Amino acid sequence: MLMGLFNDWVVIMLMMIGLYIVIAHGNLIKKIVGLTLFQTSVFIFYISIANVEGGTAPILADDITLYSNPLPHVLILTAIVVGIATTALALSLVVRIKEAYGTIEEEEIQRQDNQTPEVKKEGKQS
Amino acid sequence: MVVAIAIIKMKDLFAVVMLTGIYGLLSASFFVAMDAVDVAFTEASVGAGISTLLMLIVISMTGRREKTTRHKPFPALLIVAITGGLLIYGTLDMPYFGSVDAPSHSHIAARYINDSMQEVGVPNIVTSVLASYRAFDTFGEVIVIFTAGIGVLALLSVTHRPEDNDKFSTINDSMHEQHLVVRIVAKMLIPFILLFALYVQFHGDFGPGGGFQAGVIFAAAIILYAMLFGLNTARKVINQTFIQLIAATGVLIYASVGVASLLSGGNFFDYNVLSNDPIAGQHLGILIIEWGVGCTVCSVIIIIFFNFAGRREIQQNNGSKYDTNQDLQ
Amino acid sequence: MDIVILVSSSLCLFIGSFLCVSGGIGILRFPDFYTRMHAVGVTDTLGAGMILIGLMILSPDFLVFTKLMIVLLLTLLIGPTTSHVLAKAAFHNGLKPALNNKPLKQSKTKEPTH
Amino acid sequence: MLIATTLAIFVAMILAIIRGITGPTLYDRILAVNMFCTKTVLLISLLGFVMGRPEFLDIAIVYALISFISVIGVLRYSDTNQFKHTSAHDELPKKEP
Repeated sequence: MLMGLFNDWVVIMLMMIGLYIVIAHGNLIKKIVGLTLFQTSVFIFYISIANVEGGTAPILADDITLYSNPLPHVLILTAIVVGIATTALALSLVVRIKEAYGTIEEEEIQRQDNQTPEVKKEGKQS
Repeated sequence: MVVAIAIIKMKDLFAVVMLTGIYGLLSASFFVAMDAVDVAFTEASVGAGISTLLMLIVISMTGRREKTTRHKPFPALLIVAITGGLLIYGTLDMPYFGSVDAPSHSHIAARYINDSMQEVGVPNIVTSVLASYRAFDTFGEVIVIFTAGIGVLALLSVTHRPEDNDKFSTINDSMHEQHLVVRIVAKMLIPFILLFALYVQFHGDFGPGGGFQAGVIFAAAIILYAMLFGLNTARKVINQTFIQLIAATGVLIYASVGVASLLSGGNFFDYNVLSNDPIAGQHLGILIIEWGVGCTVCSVIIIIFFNFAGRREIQQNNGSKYDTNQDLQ
Repeated sequence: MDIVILVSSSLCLFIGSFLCVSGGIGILRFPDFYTRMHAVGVTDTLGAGMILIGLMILSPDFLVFTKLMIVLLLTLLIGPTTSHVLAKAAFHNGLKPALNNKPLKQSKTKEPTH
Repeated sequence: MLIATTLAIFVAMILAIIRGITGPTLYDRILAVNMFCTKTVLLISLLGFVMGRPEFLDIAIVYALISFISVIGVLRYSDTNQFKHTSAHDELPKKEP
């Protein structure tokens, strides 16, 4: 019982840590790190679903009959590369925000937005 | 998993990024222990290397210190606790870890494992599922990556002024006088890395590997070159427009395989009709598709890196307007 | 013959793991950056080499042997290089080694600009 | 013996993580990451032997390469840091509350 669900619980813990970072921290880069944590916890969840007791890697060989489930592997494989691409996009947005506002703290950006009536485009997208 | 908790506490972003690197390595070893060889391969090259690098570049542009947040963390903690509790309640119904008869193993995976050798003829099941059974999905992913590359290009692309070139190169020269040992070692390593990337690309049918991983490794080699020999030297070797062309070509190669199979009478991405022998057709289709994926991933990552690094150099050359702001605060 | 292979590989693995653990203790216990780097740089290279040689002796076929050889060569090439670069960068940015007559805090004090 | 070596590497990894978290200077952290990379390479090669699938060795090669690239990258982008003049190298831990 305890060992059987231990993996899921660790995943949930990681996921909640990521969520907490995203909610409670004002720094945009920190938020992106939190998102990455969240993402990785989902990866770990999928991979631990795919694991089969006593199975081996899903590369066919003659004398092995029990393999792990290859389908989650495929999904996560592509998700990782897509994840890095979207993270890069988010980071480039952060760079533009820094150039437009001079800061990457959420509160200061909002304060500047309230002071100046014209809303900058980069701020909106974040 | 302690690393994750430490990440919250750290105010210094640099330390956070280093810990992210460790975390990436750790999760990759977890993937190896869970038999997910291909995933570990990708995570190795992406999570530990490239993403850490990109975050570092951004941090060197934006500043390292995180301000203390003033609002109370209790509402956030409450929300997180409630969500976590609900999720843990949900896991009580989950099948136990590693059990053979879990629902996820009983649906379609058995067919992939048992029949893919006859239908596709590729020992690595992950590759056959990725490139043949679910080729349409993968096509979507490739387009997402391509779009992200375009987005980065639109947000960060720098108009390259020729008169700045000399200034850049002198800076680079003076900086790299000191790094003689690294440069020599890198000169020995880079051809090997490129060769290894090609090996991964073509060996993906039989072992772990494939287009995604090979693209990332290839791009990593070029990033290493750009870091050690200066961005402009690397730009001379690999032209920016050329790279953009390659990225588009990769997607086009992928799509054209689908169209070719459509034209020769099969379904979209049905490789059986590409050749007289279905197995040979599958091999051909997977090979070409992996090429397309590799081209796109590699060039998109190079584009991302070049734009980030180029933007950073411009910022440094323009004087430290933002830095002084940062220091005053 | 089998017993010779087993014993020799076990010996290599044992030496390697001992070195790894001692390197880990070293990185934790030594007072300042340079001594830590010494501990890690030396034990990592030698320990990794020993473990890989031990695995090589065990390796079943030629392909595995070659791959292990590549890993070994890379480790031997990369480990010292990174140590060198790290030490150089740390020294250039003004991180002073803690000398024995000074307290530990000395290594963390602020450096003037340069 | 393989299992024992794996355990020893685990211990070394944990020690490296502790140094990476507590490490007073930036370079200590980089050093910890570097050591962690080496240990991961060894761990993966060992796991390949323990599980009897030598395919894992490819991943070990990738790790060895990537560790080099990431360490060089870290140094490249922290060396010429714009915050150098505000003593970027010294990060006295800002008293945790």
